[in-house]
Amino acid sequence: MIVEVLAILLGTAFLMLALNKFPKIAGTIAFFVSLLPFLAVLSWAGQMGINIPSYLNLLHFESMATYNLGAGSLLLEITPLGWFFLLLLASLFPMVMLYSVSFVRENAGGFYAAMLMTMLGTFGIILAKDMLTFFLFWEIMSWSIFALVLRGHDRRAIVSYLAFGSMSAMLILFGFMILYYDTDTLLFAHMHLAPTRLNLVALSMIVAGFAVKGALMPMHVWAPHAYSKSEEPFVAFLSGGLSKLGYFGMMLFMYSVAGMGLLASWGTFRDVSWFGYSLAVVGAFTAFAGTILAVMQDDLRKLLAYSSIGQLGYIAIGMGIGTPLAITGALFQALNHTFFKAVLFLAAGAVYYRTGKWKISELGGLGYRMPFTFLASLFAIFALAGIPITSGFAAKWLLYEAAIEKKFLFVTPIMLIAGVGAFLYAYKILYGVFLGEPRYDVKEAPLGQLVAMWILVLPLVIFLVFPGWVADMAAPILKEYGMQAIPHTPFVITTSLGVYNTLAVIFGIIGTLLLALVLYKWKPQEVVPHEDNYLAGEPPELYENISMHAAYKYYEPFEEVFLPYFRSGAEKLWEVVLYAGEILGTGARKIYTGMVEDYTMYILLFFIILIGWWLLW
Amino acid sequence: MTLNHDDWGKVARMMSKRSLWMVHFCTGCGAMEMPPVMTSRYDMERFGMHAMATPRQADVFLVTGYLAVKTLKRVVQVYEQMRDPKYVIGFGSCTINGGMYWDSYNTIKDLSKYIPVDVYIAGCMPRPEAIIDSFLKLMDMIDKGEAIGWKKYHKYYDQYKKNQRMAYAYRLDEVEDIKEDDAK
Amino acid sequence: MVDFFALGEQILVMAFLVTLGYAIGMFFNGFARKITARIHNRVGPPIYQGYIDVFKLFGKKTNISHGWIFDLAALFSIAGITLVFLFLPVAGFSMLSTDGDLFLILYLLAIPALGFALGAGASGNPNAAVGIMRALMTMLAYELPLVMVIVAMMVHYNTTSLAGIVAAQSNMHWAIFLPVFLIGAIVADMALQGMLMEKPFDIPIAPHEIATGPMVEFGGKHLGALMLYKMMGIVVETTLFVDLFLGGGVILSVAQYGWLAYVVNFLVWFGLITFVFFLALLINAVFPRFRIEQALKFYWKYDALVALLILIWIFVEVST
Amino acid sequence: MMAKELFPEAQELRKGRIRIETIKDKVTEIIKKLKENGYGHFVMLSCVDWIKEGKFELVYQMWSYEYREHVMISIKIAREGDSMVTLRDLFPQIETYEREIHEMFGVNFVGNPRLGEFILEGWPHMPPMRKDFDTEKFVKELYYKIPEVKEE
Repeated sequence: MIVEVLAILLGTAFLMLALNKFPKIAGTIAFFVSLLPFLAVLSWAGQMGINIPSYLNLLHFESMATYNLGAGSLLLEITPLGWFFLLLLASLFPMVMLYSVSFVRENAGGFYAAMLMTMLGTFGIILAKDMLTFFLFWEIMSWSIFALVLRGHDRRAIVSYLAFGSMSAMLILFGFMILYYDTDTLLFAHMHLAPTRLNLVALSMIVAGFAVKGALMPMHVWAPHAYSKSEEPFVAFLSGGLSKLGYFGMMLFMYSVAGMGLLASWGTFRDVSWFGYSLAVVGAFTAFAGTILAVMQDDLRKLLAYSSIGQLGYIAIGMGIGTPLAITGALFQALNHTFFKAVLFLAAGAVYYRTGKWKISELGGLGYRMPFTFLASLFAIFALAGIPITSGFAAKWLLYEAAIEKKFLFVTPIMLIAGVGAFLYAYKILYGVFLGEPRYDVKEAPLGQLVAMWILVLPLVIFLVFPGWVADMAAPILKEYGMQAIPHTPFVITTSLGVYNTLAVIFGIIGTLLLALVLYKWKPQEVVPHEDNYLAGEPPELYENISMHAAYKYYEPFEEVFLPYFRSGAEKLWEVVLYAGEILGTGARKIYTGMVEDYTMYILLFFIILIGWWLLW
Repeated sequence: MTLNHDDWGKVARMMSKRSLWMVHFCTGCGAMEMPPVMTSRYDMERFGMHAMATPRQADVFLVTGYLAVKTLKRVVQVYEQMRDPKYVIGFGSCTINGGMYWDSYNTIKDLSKYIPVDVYIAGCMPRPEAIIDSFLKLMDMIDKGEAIGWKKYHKYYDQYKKNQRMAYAYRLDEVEDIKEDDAK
Repeated sequence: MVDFFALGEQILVMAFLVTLGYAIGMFFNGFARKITARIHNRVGPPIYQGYIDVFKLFGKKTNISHGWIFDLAALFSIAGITLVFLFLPVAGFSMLSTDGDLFLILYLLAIPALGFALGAGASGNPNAAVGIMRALMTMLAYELPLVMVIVAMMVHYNTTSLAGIVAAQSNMHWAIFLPVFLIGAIVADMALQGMLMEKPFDIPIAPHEIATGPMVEFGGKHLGALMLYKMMGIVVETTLFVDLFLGGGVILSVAQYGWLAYVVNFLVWFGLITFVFFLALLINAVFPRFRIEQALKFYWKYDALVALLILIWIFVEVST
Repeated sequence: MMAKELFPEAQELRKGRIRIETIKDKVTEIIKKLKENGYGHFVMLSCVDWIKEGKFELVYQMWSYEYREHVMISIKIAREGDSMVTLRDLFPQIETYEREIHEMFGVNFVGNPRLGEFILEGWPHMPPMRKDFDTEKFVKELYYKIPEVKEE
């Protein structure tokens, strides 16, 4: 069935192009086709030790497939790691398509075709058994994303995506070539990498290449542009889903392919390889800087983009530390981020769909107009900030525990303060968009968009109640790496340092909320309009043109303090790289003089050196 | 007098009287007399009184001095934003009969025509002792259930509103467009 | 099979302790005003003023709301702060959970704060929005040194559980007796000053600038709920400090002395939190207010620098 | 150059206090000249109602930090049917004074776009600072006639 799914995705993508004139029909078909990968996930759940009712296993997927092309063959197989990431992407994808049906209007066929192609690429990447298949599907995915970024008509986004995407592909390809040179095999399973310096360089290049997709600093430059200038359903999938593929790749090569032997060849620090430690430090820096930058944004999409970069940094921390606890935490964070960031981008899209505004300072008061969108984003924001009313806390807790367990004294405070910083921009979204003065008299978002958002909120609640399920899903992955799963029951996760009991939290919250409700409902109240406001006795209606919404430059003192340190950002760094490249390139161009005699001289020189070398040998 | 005061329980009255939070509307010169009342010389916090920043939080409304018609609009706004039970103290002669502004074309002369006043303090200026005395008087009235200005405001709302509109319009016959405005 | 009798007993104990917590919080309100008044050479209100104020606010005849989001403020702030109190080890006695994880407590503290912010924002008053901005920035400011000290303590005691930290300090091995955590206690006390929103860090509620900031639109029962939240917040935050540095006030072991130990420990705990709060009041009474960026610079430059020394100290201790 | 040298017709009331009586067409020119010659501070514009003459007197007051000298430029315009040109192009703060005088005396300043409701809100009567406006009568007919709230 695997190859059939790939074929159906490809076929539907072409069909979409034909249905360009009928966006609704195209969207509906695309939605139903997009459910296929999710059926595959359900079908494979049994093999991963997850028991699901048999009626959910609609299509029986085989666990591996080989598809012979003329020159070679595609080798596909599902692994526990792949299954986990496919679960995230395949459950996000149908919801994004459902949302798109009411959102995408212009040239919809192209949109759906490209989206289906990204899913095709994703499906292949996750199932790939060898490097060639992996790279083939990686490129399919990358170029489909490029097609979707092109639809934003923003030069900066397109150019930066193209540059960084190519760089990423080059780095990955060079890494693959070095690995192939060393091991003489393309199959991941047959590669037993010796702890040599060359292999470590190759691994670094591959990880750097994946870091581009995972938007780790300083490889993140493309992300804020691409995230903020494309259509929302796609951005939700890009930020929530596709960015995880970078971390999937990192995890695959760092732990499945390379293993601790190679990682530790550079040395270890408290049983954590320096390689992993550096990744954790980069991750912590990304988490911190992304958060600070997010606080300063006024464009809703840019804010979410930087927040996404910051939250993805946590995954890198977990992968860098590499203990069972940390890997579970990283996977949990990946899961949470997939859903809450998708919900936030979709909610932002719904707000745009109704108001046509992106700037936070121009929005406001939509909480009463779009209550369901507001509540969905409220849940997502709770998850983002790590408030223990959603699953967001458990992931952060696991990562903090992992860091403290390894006695990381300097990384942990940075992680924690980035977590606090998240409250700042979370409130900026809440206040700027949903609270305060109502400025637009709009309707609630269309039903399709609401359903998509609310289904994506569900996992955040489910994994609040059952954080142990993520540990269950992580167990086969850890087993593959020769690690013990962390001790857990569905409700309680135990580490060497502490215990997280979700039942105590849930019952505590329910109990105290009931208590507060009793206290609160005791006295009657009347509801007054928003205009009935204390402004030193001044009735606001006298000033019709003055907005009482204080969201413009909301964190101005914050910006005053931090902006000097963040002004010369990553783009400056890349400008330096560009400048160096230009100098080198100009130097190299001098060789190409365009004169035939010069070229003859070069050839002659080449042969003289060759002969000289042969003689000296 | 048909207003009964039994629904406002005795315990609640005791609490209410010992915790009077005050918002002061200081347009006039009377504001100058407040610092000694608050600080260590007279220390009104002895009685649980506290100056509050917004009318939503306050129980007592202290109007210090003259009110122009323009400020009367704000005073009414503030008074209506306060939550029941609420009390008003008229401070100084200006709130009683206009004081030295008795013939000014733009200041209202008698505050109690526009909002119900529970306690007046006469004088120009009243000394801090007089202010403290008025607070004690108000507490006594609350205890006995006599400070019922807020109930009067609810009961005779039409009359108060009519008077306010007359002042806003600077004429006794109410202007049509204000009526329409009110209907909205 | 659930033991309903034990469960009922536990709920009764929790209800009693929560009531006690609120009672102490209300007492602290009057206590604070009395102490401040005495420093100002005033008589001050009676020491039970806090109770009167809260009862009066809940006794208001009419209450206004700006809609259901506004109402969330009162609900979340009361529920959240009670929850934090239930998770804290009080005098070495954990109510809801014996684990009392410190990260959990730090994040649970955000529930009432965010709920409060939600309500304040929903009121639509610009002063409230500015106040919340200041509150969040103060939080960002004081969290850095606090978190650095807490991480140092977690690594030192090799546990992330607050109950574990309290247990490690039993038999009078209080953290404050170690030189490194004496410095840590001073750093954390500065952070506590911001946490309690006392001067010089009462930037969020600056009544003379932004009309009590977030609370500007709250009156009647809503304000009563917020006052309860603030009062319980004082108890929670000082207890957190006492748990971290002063062994949670545990001086007698329960295993040895039984009921007597509970009584004595609770009295000692009460004495210690009163003392910690008293210190904060002394600073509060004589200082003016910082501007927000001054507060940020104070915490991130000076307080965090000292906290960094503590981290380095612990790093050396762990590495050797 | 000091005001006395610029305008010989000016009379010196006492040291540092100069009064220039002129006609309304010359005011712009005089103030412009004074501004160029060190009288950089426009203090205020005031109005006096000379009801028996049937004239409004407008007094423009200027101050020089250089010479420490106060110059008053006084003009008279008819109470009814006359107007004055605005000087807001020379000193922007004049606009506010003109608005006030327009509201309180009803003097029309040609060219000032913001003449309208300023301090009084919804004032329906004759401008209240005019001398023919009987304040006492007005107060007695309005404020003292607003009825007390009758309690049943």
